[in-house]
Order: sequence, then C-alpha cells, then structure tokens
Amino acid sequence: MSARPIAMMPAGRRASFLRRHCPAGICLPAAIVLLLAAAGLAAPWLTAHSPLDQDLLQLNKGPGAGFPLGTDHLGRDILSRLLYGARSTLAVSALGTVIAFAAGAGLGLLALTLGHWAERILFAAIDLIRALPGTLLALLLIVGLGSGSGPLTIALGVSFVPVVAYVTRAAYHREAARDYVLAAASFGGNGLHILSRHILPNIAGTLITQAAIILPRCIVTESVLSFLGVGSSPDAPTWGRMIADSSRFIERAPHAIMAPLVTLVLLTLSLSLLGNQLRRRFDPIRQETDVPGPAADPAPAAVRPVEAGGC
Amino acid sequence: MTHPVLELHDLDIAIAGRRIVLDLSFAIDKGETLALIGESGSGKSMTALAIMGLLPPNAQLGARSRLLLDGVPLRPDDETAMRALRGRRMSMVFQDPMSCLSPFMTVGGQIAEAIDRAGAADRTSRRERLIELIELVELPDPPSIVRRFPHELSGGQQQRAMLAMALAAEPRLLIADEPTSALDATVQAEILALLKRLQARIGNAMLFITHDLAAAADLAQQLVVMRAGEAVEQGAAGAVLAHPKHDYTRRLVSTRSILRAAPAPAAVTRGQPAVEVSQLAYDYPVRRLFARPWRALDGVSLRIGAGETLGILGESGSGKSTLAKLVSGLLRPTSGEISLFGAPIAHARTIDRDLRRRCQIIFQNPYGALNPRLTIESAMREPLELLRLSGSGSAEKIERALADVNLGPEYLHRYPHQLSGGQRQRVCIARALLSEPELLICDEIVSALDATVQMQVLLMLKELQATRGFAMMFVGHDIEIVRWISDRIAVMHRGRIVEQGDAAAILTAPREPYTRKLIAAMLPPLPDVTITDATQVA
Amino acid sequence: MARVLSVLGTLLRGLVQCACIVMLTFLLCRVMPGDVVDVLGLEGGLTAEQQAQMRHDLGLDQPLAVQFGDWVTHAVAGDFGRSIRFDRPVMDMLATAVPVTLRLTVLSFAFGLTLALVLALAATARPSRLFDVLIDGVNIWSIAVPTFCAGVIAILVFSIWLGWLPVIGGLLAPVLIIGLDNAGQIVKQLREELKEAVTLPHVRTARAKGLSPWRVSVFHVMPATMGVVLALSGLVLGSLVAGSLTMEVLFALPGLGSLTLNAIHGRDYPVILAAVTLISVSLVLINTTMDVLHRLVDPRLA
Amino acid sequence: LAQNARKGVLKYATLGLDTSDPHRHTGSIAVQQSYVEALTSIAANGAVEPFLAESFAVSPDGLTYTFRLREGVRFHNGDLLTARDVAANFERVKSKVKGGWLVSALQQVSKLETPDDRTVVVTLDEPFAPFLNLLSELWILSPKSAGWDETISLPIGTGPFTFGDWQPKVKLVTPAFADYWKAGAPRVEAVEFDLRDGIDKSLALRAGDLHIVSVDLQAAQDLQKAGVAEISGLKDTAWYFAAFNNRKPRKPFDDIRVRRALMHAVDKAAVMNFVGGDKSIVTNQLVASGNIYFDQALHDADEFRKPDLDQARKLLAEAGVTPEDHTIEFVSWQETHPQIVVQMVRKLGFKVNHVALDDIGTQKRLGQYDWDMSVTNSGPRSDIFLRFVRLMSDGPNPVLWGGIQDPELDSLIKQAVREPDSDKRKEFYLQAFRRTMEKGYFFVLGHAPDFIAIRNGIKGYDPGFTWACHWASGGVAVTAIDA
Ligand SMILES: Nc1ncnc2c1ncn2[C@@H]1O[C@H](COP(=O)(O)OP(=O)(O)OP(=O)(O)O)[C@@H](O)[C@H]1O
Ligand SMILES: Nc1ncnc2c1ncn2[C@@H]1O[C@H](COP(=O)(O)OP(=O)(O)OP(=O)(O)O)[C@@H](O)[C@H]1O
Ligand SMILES: [Mg+2]
Ligand SMILES: [Mg+2]
Repeated sequence: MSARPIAMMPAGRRASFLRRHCPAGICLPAAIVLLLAAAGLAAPWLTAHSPLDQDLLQLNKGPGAGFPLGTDHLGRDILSRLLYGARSTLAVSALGTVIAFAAGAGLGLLALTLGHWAERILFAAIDLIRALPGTLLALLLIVGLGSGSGPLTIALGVSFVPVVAYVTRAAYHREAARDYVLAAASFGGNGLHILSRHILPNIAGTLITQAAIILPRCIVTESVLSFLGVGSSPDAPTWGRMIADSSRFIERAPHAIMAPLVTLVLLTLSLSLLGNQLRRRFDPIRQETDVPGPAADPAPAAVRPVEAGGC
Repeated sequence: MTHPVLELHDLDIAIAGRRIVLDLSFAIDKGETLALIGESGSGKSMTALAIMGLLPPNAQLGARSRLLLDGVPLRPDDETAMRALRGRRMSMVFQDPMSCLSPFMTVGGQIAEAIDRAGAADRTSRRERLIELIELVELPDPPSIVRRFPHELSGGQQQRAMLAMALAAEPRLLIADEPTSALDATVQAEILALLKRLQARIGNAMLFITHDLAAAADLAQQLVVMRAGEAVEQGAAGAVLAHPKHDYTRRLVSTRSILRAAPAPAAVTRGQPAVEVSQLAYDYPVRRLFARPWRALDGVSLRIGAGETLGILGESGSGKSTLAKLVSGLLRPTSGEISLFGAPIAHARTIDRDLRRRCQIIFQNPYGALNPRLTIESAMREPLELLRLSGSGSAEKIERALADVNLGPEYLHRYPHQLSGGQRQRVCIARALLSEPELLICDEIVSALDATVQMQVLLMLKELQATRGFAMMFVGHDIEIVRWISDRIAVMHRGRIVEQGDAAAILTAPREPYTRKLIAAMLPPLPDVTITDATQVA
Repeated sequence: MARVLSVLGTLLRGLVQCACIVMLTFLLCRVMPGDVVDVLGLEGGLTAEQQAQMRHDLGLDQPLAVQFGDWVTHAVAGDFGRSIRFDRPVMDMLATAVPVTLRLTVLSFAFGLTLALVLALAATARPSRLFDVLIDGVNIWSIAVPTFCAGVIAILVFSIWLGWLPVIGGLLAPVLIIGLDNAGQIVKQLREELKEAVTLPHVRTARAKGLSPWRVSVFHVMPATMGVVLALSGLVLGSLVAGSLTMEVLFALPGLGSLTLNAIHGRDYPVILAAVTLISVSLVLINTTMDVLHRLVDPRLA
Repeated sequence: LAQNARKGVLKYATLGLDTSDPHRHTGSIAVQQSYVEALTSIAANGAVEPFLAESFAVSPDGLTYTFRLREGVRFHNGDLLTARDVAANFERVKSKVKGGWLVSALQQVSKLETPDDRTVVVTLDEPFAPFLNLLSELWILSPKSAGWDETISLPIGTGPFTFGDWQPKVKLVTPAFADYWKAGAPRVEAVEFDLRDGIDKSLALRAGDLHIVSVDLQAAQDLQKAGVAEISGLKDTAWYFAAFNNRKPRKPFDDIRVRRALMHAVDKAAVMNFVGGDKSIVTNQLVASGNIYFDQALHDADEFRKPDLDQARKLLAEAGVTPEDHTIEFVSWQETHPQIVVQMVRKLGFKVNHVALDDIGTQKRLGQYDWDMSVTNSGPRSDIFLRFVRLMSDGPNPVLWGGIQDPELDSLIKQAVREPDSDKRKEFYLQAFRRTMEKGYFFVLGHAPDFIAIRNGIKGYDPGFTWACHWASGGVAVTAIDA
C-alpha cells in the first residue's frame, strides 16, 4: 500500500551507518530532549544564579548582562529557573506519565489478560474518571489531596489514565484478534506469555506515540493548575508555574513567558516527532502485514509482497 | 464500426518507480469478452483501473502507452475528461461487492446515482428504470431491495446490485474485476451466467479479470495470461487452454487437472477416534447490554478417526472457523461435548500439554499467523518451548521441519515479511508439525494463496500426511480442493452440519438440497490438456 | 426495539456512573481542607464558638453518610438545595451559568470542528506541504500552548492595543482560542482518517460511476469518516462541558466552569455537587448521543 | 435636576459580596453600602461621622448613646425611616445574627428606647469604646425587607442605590434611588459591581470595561504609565506581618531569640517596597503614622528596621540553633511577597517548606497549628479594636496570628475597650502591643495602602478609610461619569 518495506529499497543505495541507524528524524528531536534533560541535571554548573535568588532591584528585566534571559517579577534569573525547572518539570511530568501508563496501560493490560470480567470492572472504574473533564478532575484531586508535588503528580497521572487505558484497549483488541496470538494460545501459551511475547512488542509503538503526547500535556496541565491556583509550590521553578506566573506580566516582561513557552513548544515538537519516528522504526513491517482482521479480509492481495511465489 | 471498442497499445504502468505493467497490448470488439488471468499482483487490476482513469495518484502511465475507446484516445490522467466517460461509455464491477458498495446508502440510492449519471429525465422514469435494472440483474422483490442497505443483502445480491449500477448506462465497455472470487461457488455460477445473458442483450464489450481458469474458459473468447506485469501468453481462449505454451500457463492449467483426480482415500485405522464432537453449540458473547448473543454453531456432531481426513465445506460465515477453534480448544463451547483422543475438553479449565501437543491448528491467513517481530526461527521455537519439547536437538528439529516443507535453513533468520504467502503458509505447516501431532486442523489454509501455490501446499500436505499418518480436519470452501484432500466431507450451512459422509458419495450423490445446489454450481471441467505429472507443479 | 433497548442500556450504565461520580465527589469535598464556615470566618468575624454553632446549624457536623443520604434524597426529587455560601437556590445559580457555558461550548465546538474539517478536507483534496505544516502546527499548538497563555496574549493584543474586543464577557476571543485548541486535538486524526477514506473501495466505486467530486466527498467520503468524527466530537465536547475552565476565568465568563471553580474554592458543597452532577450527566448524555448518531449514520450498526 | 443629571453606569470592582442579608455579612464589606446605610460612618480621616443619625451624644460614663435621626430619609419602598425601624434592626442583629463583628458589641446593649420617631437611645451594660465606629457597619433596613425573619433576600435600605440583580461571584447591579435623601445624589444611573474573582481588573479598566478597581502595585504602575487611570489608596492602610505559631510552637521556633533572629534576616523595607512602592511605610505597629494610635517613640526604637544578619546569627548561636538542621514550615496565601520573606529567611541557612494555599486552605492549615511561620496581612478596619480583638485568646479567627493565648494580653485589651477616655485607652492598647512584641508573637513588617485605580473621566470619587464604597462624606453617591 503506502511505503515499501526496506527490503524493497534499491540495492545500490548505501547509507552511512549513522544515517541508517539514527536518521535526522530521530537524532535531532532525541538530541533536544536529551539536551533539555541534561541541562536540568547540569543546571548548577550551567548558571551562576540560584533559581530562587531574588534581586528585588531588577524586577522583570529583559535579557542583558548578568541575566542572559532576563529576570521575572521577583527578580529571579529566568535562565536558571528554566534550567533547574527542567529537572522538576520533567520529573513531575514523566512521573505523571508513568502513573498514567502504570494505571492505564499496566492495569489495563492486566485486566485485559485476565479476561472479560476483569476488563469490564476496570473499565467501569476508568469510566468514572472519564466522566469528568481532566482539568476539573485534577483540580478536585489536588484540592482534596492537598497541594505539593506528590498530589500534583498523582492528579496529573490520574487525569490521563482514561486516555491511555482506552488507547491500550483498542490496541490490545486489535492485536489479540490476530492469528499468531491464537496460534500461541493453541500451543498452550498462557496470558503472560502472549502478552509479553506477542502483544506488548506489537503495541509498543502505539503506546510510545501516546506517551510522547501525554508528557508535554502533563506540563501544560500543570501550568493550567498553577494558573488556577493549585499547582506546585509557589517558588518551585517548574515551567508550568513560570508560564502561569509570568502570564500576569506579559506586557511588561514578554520575555518571562516566552522563555518557558518556547522551551515547552520545542520539547513537545521534539517528543511528537520522536514518537512518530519511533513508531515507524518499531513497525517497519506493520504497514505491510497489517491485515484488517479475520472477519474482513477480502483483499489479501493488497498486502502481499510482490515477490510471492516461487522457491 | 471499424474500430474495436477498446484498444490497448503498449500499456506501461509504474508506481513509485516500480513497473507494475509492461508493454501490454490487446483489443476487444463489440460483444466480445476478453479474460485477463494471472497470479495475484500481476497487474490485472491496475490495467483495469488505468482504462477507467482510476489509478492511484502515485501511479504513472508510460509515455508510449496508448488507450483507445472506440478509436478515440483516452487520457487516463485527465480526471475531468475521464469522468465524462465513466458511468456512461464504460463502467466497472469490482471484486469485493461488500466493501465496494457504500454501506451508508441504500442500494436503490446507489443505483439511482448511476441512473442520474446516465441521464434520467424525471422522477418517475428514474424509478421505472431503477426497477427495470433490478429486474435485469435478477434481484428478487425490487421494491424492497431498493430500500435495503448493502449489508442487508447477501454477497451474490450485492454483486448483482453492483452490476445493475454498472449497467445503468448500457455501457460500451464493461470491466469486471474478479466479480465472483469473493463469492460462494453457488453464487459464482449464477453471476457468470447473468453476465453472459446481459452481454447478449446489451452487446457490450467486456474485460473480464479473474484468476479462475474455469471461469475464463466459460466466459471469454480471448485470453490474456499475465505474470509480473507482462502478458506471457495471449490468444483465443480455447487455443490457449488446449495448448498452453508458456510454463506458467501450463502450471495453471495442470493444477486444475490434478484436483480432478482424487488420490486414494487413506487407510482409516480402527481404534480410538481423534475427535468426537456431539451436539456442539457456540454463542459469540455480546459486548453490549440487551443484545442477543450470536449463535454461530448449533447442534454439530462429528467424528474424525485416527489418520482420517474430514473436509468441512461451507460458505463464508457458516461457522467453519468457529468449529475449528472449538475443536482445537481455543474456544469453549456453550454446550455440547468435544473429546480429543478420548479426553473431554469441552468444559475443562485447561487443556493439558500433551493434548495440546497432539492437536495442532493452522490458520487461513498466512500473513496474520506469524508475529511480524519474530524471526522464523523464534516463531518455530515458540511451540517447542511452550510444549516443553525443546532440548539440545531443537535447532536441528526446526531445520528438519523446514526441510520437510521444502524450505532451506537460510529462511531461519528471515522475518515473515521477507517471505511470500506460500512460504509463510509452509512455515506455519512446519511449525504445526514440529510437535508431531496426531490431529491437524487446517482452517482454509490455501484460500489466500495463488492457484499455483495452492497446489504446492496441498501436495506437500498430502505427502506429509502419508508419511506421518496424522488425522486432519480440513476446512475450505473450494469444493474441488476439499474433495481432493478429504476422505469424508461434512457440509455446513448457517452453523449446522447439513450433510456428512464419504467424500466421493457426497459429491456424486448429494442428498440435501443445499449440497445439491453447491455441487451443481461447480464449473464445467476444462478441456482436456496434456497433464504434466503432479510433482512437476511443486 | 432492540435499538431502543440498547440505547437505554447505555444510558442506564451512564447514570450508574454518574451516581458513583457524585459519591466520589462528595467524598473528595469532605477531604478538602476547610469548609464553608471557614470561608465565612475568613475575614475574622467569627469566634470559635460561633463557628461551631454554624457548623451545627448547617449540619456539617453530622456523619458523612447522613449528609450524603440527605443530599441524595433531595437531589433525586430535583432539589439541589441552597448554596451555603450565598444562601441562594443552587438551581438559580446553575440556571444563570449553564447558558453561558452552553453558548461558549456550542460556538467554540462549531468553530473548532469546522476548522479541523476544513483543514483536513483541504489537505486531502490538495495534498501539499503547506497544509501538512499547518495541521502539524495547529496540533502542536494545542498540545503545548496552554489556552490561558493564548488568552492573555489575545487580551493584550485585541483588547488593549487594538481595542477591538472587550476584556470582560466577550465571547469572540475565548471561542476562537478554545476552537483552535480543539481543532488541534482532532485535526490530525481526522486527516489520517480522510486520507484513508478516499482510498476506500466504495469511494472508488463512486468515482467509477463518474460522479462529481463534491458528490463523491459529501455522499461517499464524509459518511465513512463520520464514526471517527463523532467519536472525536464526543471527546472534545466532553472536555468543553465544564466550560473551558481557564477561559471562563480569564475572560470572566460566569459559566459552569467558573461556578465550579468558585464553589471549590469556597467549599460550597451543594454547588460543587450539583455542578459535578450536571457535568457528568451531560457527558453521559453526550456520549450516548454520539453513540446514537453513529448508529443513525452507519446503518450497519443498527 | 437630579433626574437629568444622572448619567451612565459606574462599573466598580473591588471586593465581593457574600450575602444578600446585610446583617449576616461576616467579612468583606465594600458593596452593600451602596444600598444600605448606617447611623454612623467612618470619614476619610478615620473619624466617626454622622450618617443616618444627624447627630449623636455619648454620656460621660460611656454607657448611654443618644442618636438623632436625619429627617426625610426614605427607604427604597418609600417608607420614612423611623426610630422604631432602627430599634428593630438593633434587635434583629442582637437576636438573630450569629456571626460578625457586631454581634459581640450588641450583646452589651441592655436597653433600647425610642422616645420619639427620630430619637434612639441605646444603653450599654458597660462601657464599650468601639461602639460608634462599629455602628458604621450596622446597616439599617426596612423591617419589611423580604426574608426579615430568616435571611433577607431583597434588602430594602436607604442608600443612594437599590438592590437590583445579583449573581453571586458575577455581578450586582444597583440602580439609582430617585428619592435619596441627599440632594443631587446619586449622579449615575446605576452602579454595576463586578464580583468576579480571578479576572485581571487592570486590563479590564484599560479596555474601558471597568471604572473603579482595586489593583496591586505592579498593575497600578502599569495603569499610571498607560495614563488611563489615577491611582489612589484606601486611607487606612493594610498591615503586613510575620507571625509564629503561638498555640503549639515547635522547637526551636518557640524560642524568642530564634524568632528575633528570623526577623533580623528580613529586609522589611524591600518587602514593603515590593508591596506598596513609595506609598509603603516600614514600621513595627498595627497602625501607620498619622493614626491616633500610632506611637512615634516605639516606631523609632524598631530594632528590625534594617536587616542585620550578624545579629541574627548571634542570636541563633546564643540559642544554640544550627539553622541548617531545621526546616521551617511556612504558610502563606498565594501572594508574591511571602516568597520574598521566605527567600530572606533561607539566607540564614534554614530550609523552608513554603506552602501557599487558597484562602480557605491557608485558614485551615493555620488552624491546625502544625506550622512554624507565616506571612500574611490584614486590611483596613473601622476601629482599632478590630485589630486587637484578633490577638485575644477567644477572639474571632485568631489563626493568622498563630492563635495567641495570653490572659495578660486579653485583660489589657479588655481594659482598653472599656476605657471611655481616649488617652488612657491609647495607653492600654500600647501596653498590649508592647507585650506582643516582647513575647515575639508576631512582628509587623509595615503598612501599605490597598491601591484603587480610578479611570480617567470618573469624577468625585476618592477611596475612603475602609473598603466601603459609600459613606457620609464621599463615595459612589457623589461620583459622576464625565462624558
Ligand atoms: N496503491 C499502490 N501503491 C503501490 N503499489 C501498488 C498499489 N496498488 C497496487 N500496487 C502493486 O501493483 C501490483 C499490481 O497490482 P494489481 O492490483 O493490479 O494486481 P492484480 O493482478 O489485480 O492482483 P489480484 O489478483 O490479487 O487482484 C502489485 O504488485 C501491487 O502490490
Ligand atoms: N468474534 C466474533 N464475535 C461475534 N461473532 C463472530 C465472531 N467471529 C465470528 N463471528 C460470526 O460467527 C459466524 C461464523 O463465523 P466463522 O468465522 O466460524 O465463519 P467461517 O465459516 O469460518 O467463514 P469464512 O469462510 O468467511 O472464514 C459468522 O456469522 C461470523 O460473523
Ligand atoms: Mg486485482
Ligand atoms: Mg473462517
């Protein structure tokens, strides 16, 4: 159908090792994500300022000497807040994503493997969460559980559980209907074996793409919660908090909001590219072997490789 | 009337730089039928689409290619010009009626669209024409058919509706792209007969695409045999079939002939039967509240002796695969009993490993039966590990099994997508035979394969059965194939077994009306040709 | 008949869900620190005894189960009680808030869906780099840019610098912003879906009949994508039901979102519960409606 | 004249409105004055001025108050205001209302007499100095107001505007009252109070959607720079302070030396400058200079005027405290300036766990007394007593000050309250305040006015002493919109 598999590439073309194993589509976004994470870890060495130090004589100053990205409304160095912020922001959002996946994908897969009833019960529970819009749910949870990064992370994670669970379920059912799963079952493979050997590797691509979307959305949700007054602790240098706080000073100090916003957009873009690429990487074969499922299988010819026949 | 209706000169089609069709030339006269046959992927459909101007956007036509309709050049890449011809001068019937009819519109609506296109004057005349067309394609009860949606029609009725659409304009050229290959044998025969009658009435030229030699022989005056985009042989139908020159055509012809000579039935050993099934029923569970469960099987009883082959014959959706899954323990029946080698499994919570080893199943679709992420070796290793048969010798075992299905060790490290369909199906067979089962369940294992490849696989299977002596449950819908391979046959219809008995007896003297209809629909045999011996095919 | 029953079944399930949600919310309300008496005492007008007395009068010192039972009995009878904070019937407060959110929701949904459809259709009809970039841009925007940022910028530019729009209560800016956000959430999937839909066999059949391109797209391509469009619509509408919280706050729209937020901050339990009930019931209704619509559009599902 | 001169709708946004029953208010009071008035009001200089009472007299023993009602005052329903109406309001608050400042004041009233239609005589059990000031918040309503016996849902007052359409947390519209007693007032057709939280009032003012708004310093500066509004401030300042947990203090923050050390670390001038700019005042007292309760000598002796880290470290060493070993549980509202204090305290080496909560969250958390330090502030009040009462053991809502429980302090405040003589009273209050400083219960950082921005074109409005939008000598009744 669409792209031909690698096997069909003209034999003459030779790509360099790096090109072949790490094309720009993966390298560049991966480098950006890693760079941001590394910057967070290396923050103390990259900037002389503490993210908390205030210079009350230099409020909302634009970029200049001493403060490469300027200062915020409390005279704090934006660069160092951005760098130190990478730590907490990535940590909270990654943890939130992990929670969403642990509950949504982990529990989801467990229930799906256990069978019809477990699936029904779990998804009834998840539907409960789904019956409230995510932000509202997170808000209720944080106010209920108390503020702080713990409840924040939990609230972020929980509010994304339904999305992950539903994507996982769809992917699972798509995969579970395939004949190789049945074949494994006919050899006596138990649920765990089928899950780990056949289903998980085949839905990993879908899950990765999903994760690449949810991670930045955690960051954005955190900033929304900060904006609504229930985010992380007030001086914590998270990007979300920075965006929310400086949105009040957007006219005086546009740089203060642009810095975290641009970083966030960059991260999102990279993650989304990376997600797409990784999925494609993960699934060089999928395009070709993706048969619609046993019931509707009228045109296997369309998915058949050309070099059929002969031996 | 000097020009043929359709002329093709040096048709070249390339998609993404890959040549799909090469230098194809032919012409069809008024009232004449040309059959295009060839293996899957040989470019038959692309040729048809090129004529209609419906090639996919990334396809390119060769510079030298010339297509003429009634002597007037066609410009397939000019959408506006082509649109003017479609549905008026030429129309097309596609392979799979279910997916080619819009599920969102009533049948009447879709035919009416075509009538409008052909230029209907007013409401009443359009309505009259609609009824007329529906009667023309011999659909029952036109007023009710008009209001139905495609999914409310049977496959044959859907194909008739497609035909009605295509005939709305009484086109000069009718292209039929495998119009019957998705249909049951009974329906197939009716549709072919209908095409013949319609052509006699309207006098259209017809391009008939098929991979079924018998159908081509039945319908066409001219034959073009394609392979990998090239016409390997073309000429008058009778002549080509009687004296196939090209090796490929010969193989195609011989395949059919082999099937007609059924091998001697296997010696059925007395003793414990491999499978005994009684009063089996199965309901597919529902996902929605208040919906009634779907009864896919009802009151099925059968028995397969050791070393015996039971063929299961039935149309699509009759419950064949469900039965196969139940017998192999992949599903648990709603009621009834199944015993494998004397052990009841119908209500067992787990099936013990030894039983699993003794009974293996192979699936219809070779593309879905192998995990795309596992190499052939790891795919083959899986049953050994799961059935606790792996040991120091398992590598050799796997190699030997592959050799048994004529695949060399170089395939071990390939991924499924690097194999052809036939090769994959052979891997599946090898994998199933690794555990030396005493019962092999084959669920339409050759339906998805090319005619020539089909034969290779079938011959090989028969040979393996002869040496290993396993019993077999062979599910299929091709009567000739099932008859060829089976000792006994059970005919299924709507979840029930309507008739079962000795293979030869069932086909020569069917008792039930449904079975009789099935047999009657078989196409007349091809004219006798010199048959090369069976081994040459593989 | 079977169709009606199955719709009823979906609804019933949804209602059970709502009941559970409300119960959970009730519990969450009670673990929230502080109660309405604290709110009233905030400015320092209440001594400890006065507060205790007030709690007693409001029934806040009763066991949770009793309070919940009380609330449910009344709610079932359609009486959502009075706001403890403002001492007004909750129904009145909902009645003023709902139309605001409804207007915001309907308008921004319409805008978002239209934008997404237009973009996706255009990209399908004339595949070009520009449209792909546009679609990706909108998509990334909706993932990475919080709506309130866009809102603040819009206020600055359109209300302050250009003086075109009012800061308070104006609908245009929030509708555009939420709409764009929603479009971003669905446009990509829509595009993929359309891409696939134009290659569907029955679309090819329609073309083979020589139908005009618009007839093909409207009667053959569109219905095929309806399932996905409806599912996505349900998703987007669902997130809109609470009004876009931040937009309502930022643009001072007195809708359901602001009402809920204020009630949470003011620990106004009857209002929180009523709002959450309303929101979850509407979500269930939306989901059911989408389900029913899908069945109407696709005769195979009937 | 009055009819024709009324023009435009004044859009006003400072504080919110909690209840339609003016007697039941427990806190924010900035809206209800437009439709209900009291016997007295507080003038811009903080003095009590006659309002519905055209004059009043206090007996020398401070027990009997005689009010002479203004003539010709009409309720919004057209009834004339009579002494009986006033008495009924006193009765209602005394018997029906459970919370609020006035309740305890009115408990002291032993006798209410109405010798004639325009005279009300109130007799107290014992002297209660804040009485006249507090009466400025005892709104006089017609007993015919709907809900009089329970909760008044439609207040009928005597104010220049009538209670119109109210949407809680959204808006209140008060149309002008044609028969208002003061000639020529009101001068606008209606006042629309914007009651929404969270909106950016300064932007709305710039866009012309609001006329009079409360803003913070930064927004005030922006507005001034943009030249769209005049910035003014409430005449009574808000006071900012750092308090310690006094009810259940944790070690080592129960040690006065540690508390003082922490205060030495704080640069009060920097904090106050951030909050109030050049309008801020750095002092150590509950009131700002100019107020009669301000004590210059005490002010001059403020040892915390300048930060002194050396002194702080010395004190910590004396107390044997290594700051690095301790985490200060620090609670505040979601405001910015506490973050500044937190950062200054960190400089000593303490770790700080700063929790910034919404209003109620803070309230609740402070009430749990599981924290060490907090920075909050308290706004203008009609009487100094309302500042001191919060420091009393059984005072209302004492959590902001760490729940002080000090009988000695209580009795000093009580003596002040009972003292009719103003000089002596001042002395008692001063003693009480000194005691809080000695004990280190809390430390005042300074004062700053709450800023009010008045859009260009609004005439006749200057903020009063408290948040009230209307008082005898000023407010929305005399405000006009210039076309
Ligand atoms: N859209 C497409 N893009 C790229 N390659 C295509 C596309 N459609 C078909 N092909 C390739 O073109 C070749 C010819 O396909 P075509 O559909 O004409 O085969 P066919 O002879 O009709 O086979 P069948 O009997 O299975 O229908 C095949 O190799 C197929 O893989
Ligand atoms: N998972 C399922 N859930 C519900 N119904 C199903 C399911 N699988 C199959 N069916 C239905 O059960 C009936 C029997 O299906 P089955 O797959 O056994 O048919 P079959 O005879 O193998 O057909 P084919 O020749 O097309 O493979 C069909 O009507 C089918 O629609
Ligand atoms: Mg084809
Ligand atoms: Mg089947």
